[in-house]
Amino acid sequence: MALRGGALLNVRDLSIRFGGIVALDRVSFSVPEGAIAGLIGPNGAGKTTLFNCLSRLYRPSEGTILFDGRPLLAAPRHRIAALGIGRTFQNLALFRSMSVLDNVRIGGHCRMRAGFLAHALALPRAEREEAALLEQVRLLIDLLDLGPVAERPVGALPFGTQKRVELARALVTRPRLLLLDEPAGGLNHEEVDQLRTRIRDIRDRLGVTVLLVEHHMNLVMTVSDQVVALDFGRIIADGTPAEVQGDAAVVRAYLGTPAA
Amino acid sequence: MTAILEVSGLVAGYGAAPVLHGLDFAVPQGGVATILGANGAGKTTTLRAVSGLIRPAGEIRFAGERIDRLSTEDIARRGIAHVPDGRGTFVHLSVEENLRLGAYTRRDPAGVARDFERVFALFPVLQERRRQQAGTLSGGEQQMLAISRALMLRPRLLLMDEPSFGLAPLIVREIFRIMRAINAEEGVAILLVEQNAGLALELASQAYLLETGRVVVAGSADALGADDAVRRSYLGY
Amino acid sequence: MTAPSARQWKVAGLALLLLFACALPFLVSSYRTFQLTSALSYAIALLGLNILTGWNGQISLGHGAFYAIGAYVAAILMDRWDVPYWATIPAAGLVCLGAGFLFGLPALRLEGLYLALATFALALATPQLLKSKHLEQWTGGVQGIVIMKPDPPFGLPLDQDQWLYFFALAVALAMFWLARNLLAGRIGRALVAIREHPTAAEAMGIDIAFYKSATFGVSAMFTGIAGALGAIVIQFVAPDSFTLFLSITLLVGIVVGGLASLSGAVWGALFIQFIPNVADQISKAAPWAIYGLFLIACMYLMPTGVAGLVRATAARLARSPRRP
Amino acid sequence: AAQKKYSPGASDSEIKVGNINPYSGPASAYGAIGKAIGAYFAKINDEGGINGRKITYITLDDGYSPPKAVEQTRRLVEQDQVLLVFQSLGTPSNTAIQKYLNGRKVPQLFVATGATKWGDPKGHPWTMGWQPNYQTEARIYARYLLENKPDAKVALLYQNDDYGKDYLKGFKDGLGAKASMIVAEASYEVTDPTIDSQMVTLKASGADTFFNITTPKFAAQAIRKAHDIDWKPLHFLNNVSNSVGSVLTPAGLDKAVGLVSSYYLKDPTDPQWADDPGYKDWLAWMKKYNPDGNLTDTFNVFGYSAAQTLVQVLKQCGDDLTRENVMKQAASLKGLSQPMLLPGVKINTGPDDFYPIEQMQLMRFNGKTWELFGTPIGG
Amino acid sequence: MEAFLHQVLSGLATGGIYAIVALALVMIYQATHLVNFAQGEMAMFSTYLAWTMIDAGLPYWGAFAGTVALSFALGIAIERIVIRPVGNAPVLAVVIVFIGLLVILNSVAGWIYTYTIKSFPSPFPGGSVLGGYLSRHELGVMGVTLGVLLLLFLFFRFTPLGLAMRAAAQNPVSSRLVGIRVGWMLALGWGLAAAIGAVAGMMVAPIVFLDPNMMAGILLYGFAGALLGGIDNPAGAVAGGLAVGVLENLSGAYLVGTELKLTVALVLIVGVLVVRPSGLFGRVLVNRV
Ligand SMILES: Nc1ncnc2c1ncn2[C@@H]1O[C@H](COP(=O)(O)OP(=O)(O)OP(=O)(O)O)[C@@H](O)[C@H]1O
Ligand SMILES: Nc1ncnc2c1ncn2[C@@H]1O[C@H](COP(=O)(O)OP(=O)(O)OP(=O)(O)O)[C@@H](O)[C@H]1O
Ligand SMILES: [Mg+2]
Ligand SMILES: [Mg+2]
Repeated sequence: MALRGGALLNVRDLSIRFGGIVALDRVSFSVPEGAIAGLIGPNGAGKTTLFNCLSRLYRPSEGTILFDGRPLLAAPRHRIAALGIGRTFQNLALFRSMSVLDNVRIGGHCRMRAGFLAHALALPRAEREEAALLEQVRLLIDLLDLGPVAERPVGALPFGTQKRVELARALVTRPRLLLLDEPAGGLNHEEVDQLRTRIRDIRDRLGVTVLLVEHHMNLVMTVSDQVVALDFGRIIADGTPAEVQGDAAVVRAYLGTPAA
Repeated sequence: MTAILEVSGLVAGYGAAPVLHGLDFAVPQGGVATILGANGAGKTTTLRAVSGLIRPAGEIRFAGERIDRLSTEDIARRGIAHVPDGRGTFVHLSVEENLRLGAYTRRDPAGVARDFERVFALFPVLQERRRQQAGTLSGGEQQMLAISRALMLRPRLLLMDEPSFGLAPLIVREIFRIMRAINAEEGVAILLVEQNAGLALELASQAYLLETGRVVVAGSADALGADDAVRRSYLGY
Repeated sequence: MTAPSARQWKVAGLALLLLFACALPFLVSSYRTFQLTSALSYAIALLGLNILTGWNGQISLGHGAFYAIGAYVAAILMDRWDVPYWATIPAAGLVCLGAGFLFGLPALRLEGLYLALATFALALATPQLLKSKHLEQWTGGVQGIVIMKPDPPFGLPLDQDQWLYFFALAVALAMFWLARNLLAGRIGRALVAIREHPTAAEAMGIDIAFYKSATFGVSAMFTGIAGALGAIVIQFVAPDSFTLFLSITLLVGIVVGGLASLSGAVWGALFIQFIPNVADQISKAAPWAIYGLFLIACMYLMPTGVAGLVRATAARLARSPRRP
Repeated sequence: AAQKKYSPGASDSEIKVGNINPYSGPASAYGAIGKAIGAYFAKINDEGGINGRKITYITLDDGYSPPKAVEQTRRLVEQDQVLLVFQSLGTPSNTAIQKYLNGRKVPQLFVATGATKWGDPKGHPWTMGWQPNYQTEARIYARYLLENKPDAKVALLYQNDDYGKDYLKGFKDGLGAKASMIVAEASYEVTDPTIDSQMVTLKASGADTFFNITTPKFAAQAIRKAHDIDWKPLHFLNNVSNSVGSVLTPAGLDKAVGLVSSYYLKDPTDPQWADDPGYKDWLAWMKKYNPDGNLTDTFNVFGYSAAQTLVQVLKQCGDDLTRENVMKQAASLKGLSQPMLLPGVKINTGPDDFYPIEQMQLMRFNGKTWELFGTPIGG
Repeated sequence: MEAFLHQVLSGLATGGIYAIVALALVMIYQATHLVNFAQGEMAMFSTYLAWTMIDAGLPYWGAFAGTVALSFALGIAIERIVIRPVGNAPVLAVVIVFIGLLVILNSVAGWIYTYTIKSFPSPFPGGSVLGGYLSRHELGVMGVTLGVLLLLFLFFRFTPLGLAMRAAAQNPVSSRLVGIRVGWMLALGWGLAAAIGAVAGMMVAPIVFLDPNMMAGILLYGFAGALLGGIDNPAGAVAGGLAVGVLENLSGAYLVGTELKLTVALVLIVGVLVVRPSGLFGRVLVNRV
């Protein structure tokens, strides 16, 4: 495990409730730069809610989030991507009528500067930016094997393909921290193996820190450097995969004893 | 062995080009069949064709009668419940209303009340959240709701599209236990599409392997489980 | 030598179309020329509304208001300050850009039906404000403002109608060029993204608040420019010219023409300009019943508008010959 | 015989007359006028036409929208090549087309609006009104008030458009120095569902006189509402809405007792004309040529009478059917009386007088019919 | 003070007619998730049918029942014939069909019945109550509105059909999967909305008089009222309708004068909606990711 530097993400005492439901209850943990961290827990434990706090879709009632040492909760939603946090969504959040290519290109939005006027007048500045984006997008599309479907509207593609489009879109934002919400959902064994390689590549080659929510234990335990377990909005374990896998509370709440 | 669902020469798709190119398969009376296949192979499309969400060509027989010309609602009324991919939650209705809709076609209030108890016993979280807007449930909770809604129909045949999707390991095992139970105790037949091929093959008696809209391997679940190619890509050993 | 690419075909087609458009006023009567000029101004207005509704997904039932503001800006400038007619076009555009942006700010919080209501309210309130005694000294109150029709400049051998047609054509070409550029790249993608999935759009770094208001502004600018052009063509503005009906007509135009389609604006303009007259020809007794039937028939036959139908047909034609 | 002279739209066999009317939209009730005119021309044609020429009547819908009016007028003039545009309806629409028609020297004859601006031979020599203008009528009420109730406290309800404002102006001008008699004003929009709130406000002002400047539907509402809230002012009703059949009857005849209004046409629903020959002719015409038309609708009298005036002008033109001569003849109607104009009301025009009808007679409603009182008076 | 009270009362009276129109809009919204812009013209047309029946000599209540039944059938017919073919078209295409329907109904009514206003009888005849500022009819309208509200409330809250109808509007695919006949739900929704619309028309006509344009303004206010109260909440819609009536009166009487009262009322409504984007009593629906 080769960690560079200190904590990229530092969550402190994060709490949020919806009516009577306490979805997150004083959650604290941190993820070092360059790590792949798994986030596990039973259904409804608050994993997606935590992601939603990180991408500022939800406003926590208490607590702080430090990203690269700076308070994240002060930034407006649309700045999150530019700050370096990219994400995918548990139930897909693609722009269904747009092509794969355009979906992925949207990811570049936060890195581009040319505004309404520059585009309306087709200033060279805008055109250069577009050309550069296209180049970057093409690379990622090839990397994720999306070439053959690049021009197809994304809505009609198989689920697994759509997940890859989301991943590509998130990567175009050039994140430092990538939040993946159940990327293995609906993938078969072989596809999960590919995904594992991909996640590693993303960390190793692009230097992206990854926070991974997954119920696919095999994937989580083999790819993560660190695993955090949540239950009823509380952290019940935080450590290496082996430690967490063996943790009694985790076994009781989440893994269960494998069927006889 | 008679089949409750018999499909032959199934061709279906979206728009001009078909996705399925002539499938033949069957679900035995009171049995479990599973369809395996890679991403985009056409598993979901197959289930959609069976429940009439897309118009198929070919022949689909349920309990001996042709249903391939019937509307989805009539197919449901004959006792086929479908847990769709993506869960199909009525996101703006409450959990309880979602469940009540599951029992929409039933006329036995007492039985419905019992089934409410049953699904609440299976998934206590649904009982806690009965008044919550269903769309705000977590992904896994919604999956539980989708399964419960299908059970509320008291089906004779259950079409399950990746029931384990997004569920915690503990719950996945629980779901498979439930499927086994209703299959064994109530004789509900199940057509299962599932990525967790190991579990699926364990539960099913019949298995079909789909590749780009064609059945490439068919046979007993055990035989398929022993097949090398299947093992490598679907079971991982 | 290679066969011409799709792009080259397109350029050639557009050039041919432009040539045809330039020849038109010499081929038809000045009454028809006048109608075509007014259709051009509608096309610009529809383009504006389409940017907002078709691309960005914000439904406006009140774009007649911006059309009215543009028209009044032009009329007041010409009437009060003798500003030359061509200079009123950018002025109307700027005023509407501001008005649209400001309206877009509160409208941000409203979606779907609620936005429809707010824009509806705008369409209703605008004629009332134009009549209001507080503004009467500028707007002429209920009487409206009569303005002069421009003569062709530089001694061009054109009559007034022909000149205005070419003037409108030039403005329209410029506006379509701007719209095409704007929508082709980053901005256009952001607009569609907001329409398709606002949450995801925001997560990708799109500032929804700004984009929605700015789109409102841009859209109002296009429509305002169209209004100014329309006022110059009609030579008269009055509150009664800009009722709710105009706003509804504009909405009809973009849907019949084709949502989120540049050419749809042209189709839509031709529809709203000419179909009421056709309906009137068919039945004097209940012309609007005929018009209504036309509308319904259009939606049956082309639910995605004329542009959608053209696109689908073109796609089919492009596909079929290659099939063995 | 004088040599035949023609402008576009006229020939040995035909005279083309154009018209625009709101057959759709908020003002579609006025569409009845356009249809009545056509029905009258049909009768003239059946009787042999005018000096042997048939009238071809082309009437187009403008939906009460000025831009549409411009388009339709250009079509009439340029495409259909009409000799003249007749009875184009509505102040906004006529304002929109006035410049065009005058520029082209096409008669814009007997426009169907009571705005005051149509009688301006110097500025717009090709435009002429027909009916008494709104200001004239309003001045008649003002004069009546000054003479009979000098200490009145007046409340006004008007439609917020040029029609309403014209009345308002005429009334204030008529009161002159005593305009302070007006203690309350309220307006409404044609899109308003009701004017109940306005009526309550006006009553609360303590006014004892009410000038009701509203179109038929709102007039009926106002009459009923005044009764319902037990407000019994001296109630002036503008003649736009004084039809017994289509306003007072729906409102309730008992609620209309004592209303004061004025008219220059005969109300077809007023029993006092039952045996009048002019009325009987009108009725016969309605039955034969306008069978779908509403017998209680004064618009059918209006269109009939206006068409009669045009027929008179065209007759006078003889074989000189140039646009210049049409205007010349229109401006030389002297003491013309027509069967459905009130007795004593005459049509008079001259080179400097582009207001054909300038007399009206005051009348009071007795629960069954309007009782005329006084003599026809000008503003 | 007295004048103020009277403004409020007459505002409530007018608001009563907005409220009942708002209810018809809520009905169609619940069943289709669309606002039917032709609703007003449908109500107008129904009222003409009632007028024709009464004119032909039918007693009021006979005509009333006949009209409600006929309108229900016509609503179903319109759904089946006009709306069904665009069932899968984009929302705005359906809106255009509504507009087409609107102009057709308006134009045909004008053609058949002319544009001259007609008086329409009230089932609650007689003079005024409450110091003369509310007529018995206006009071009756409120009673009818509350009655319809109660029925709607019970229907949506307690009947499986009501639930199925809401489900069908929200998620047709899942509805089919549980056996709901989605097509019929839509048709039924149209039928019920048309029936309520007919009641609304027959309540409105005695106040504003019957003519083809009678509902144009009212529909707008009804729409505003329904949204102000919350389009998914019948009780909210009624409250919203009443509030719009009062608001409009008060702003006309005390704020800006009659000239701009509509403008001000609308600005206030939109202002409220900006603060409460799902209306005063509407449920805040969350779409989460
Ligand atoms: N907007 C909301 N309104 C109400 N409750 C909510 C909302 N968002 C989340 N919750 C509740 O918070 C809890 C946590 O949900 P969350 O989606 O974070 O779970 P999760 O850990 O991602 O579960 P899963 O593994 O099933 O996706 C759930 O019980 C859910 O019902
Ligand atoms: N709504 C749709 N419109 C057009 N094409 C579709 C649609 N849904 C699926 N397809 C196409 O049909 C094919 C089969 O899809 P299907 O969803 O049946 O696959 P699957 O086997 O269920 O895969 P997954 O594992 O992703 O669920 C895919 O190529 C997909 O692109
Ligand atoms: Mg989750
Ligand atoms: Mg699938």
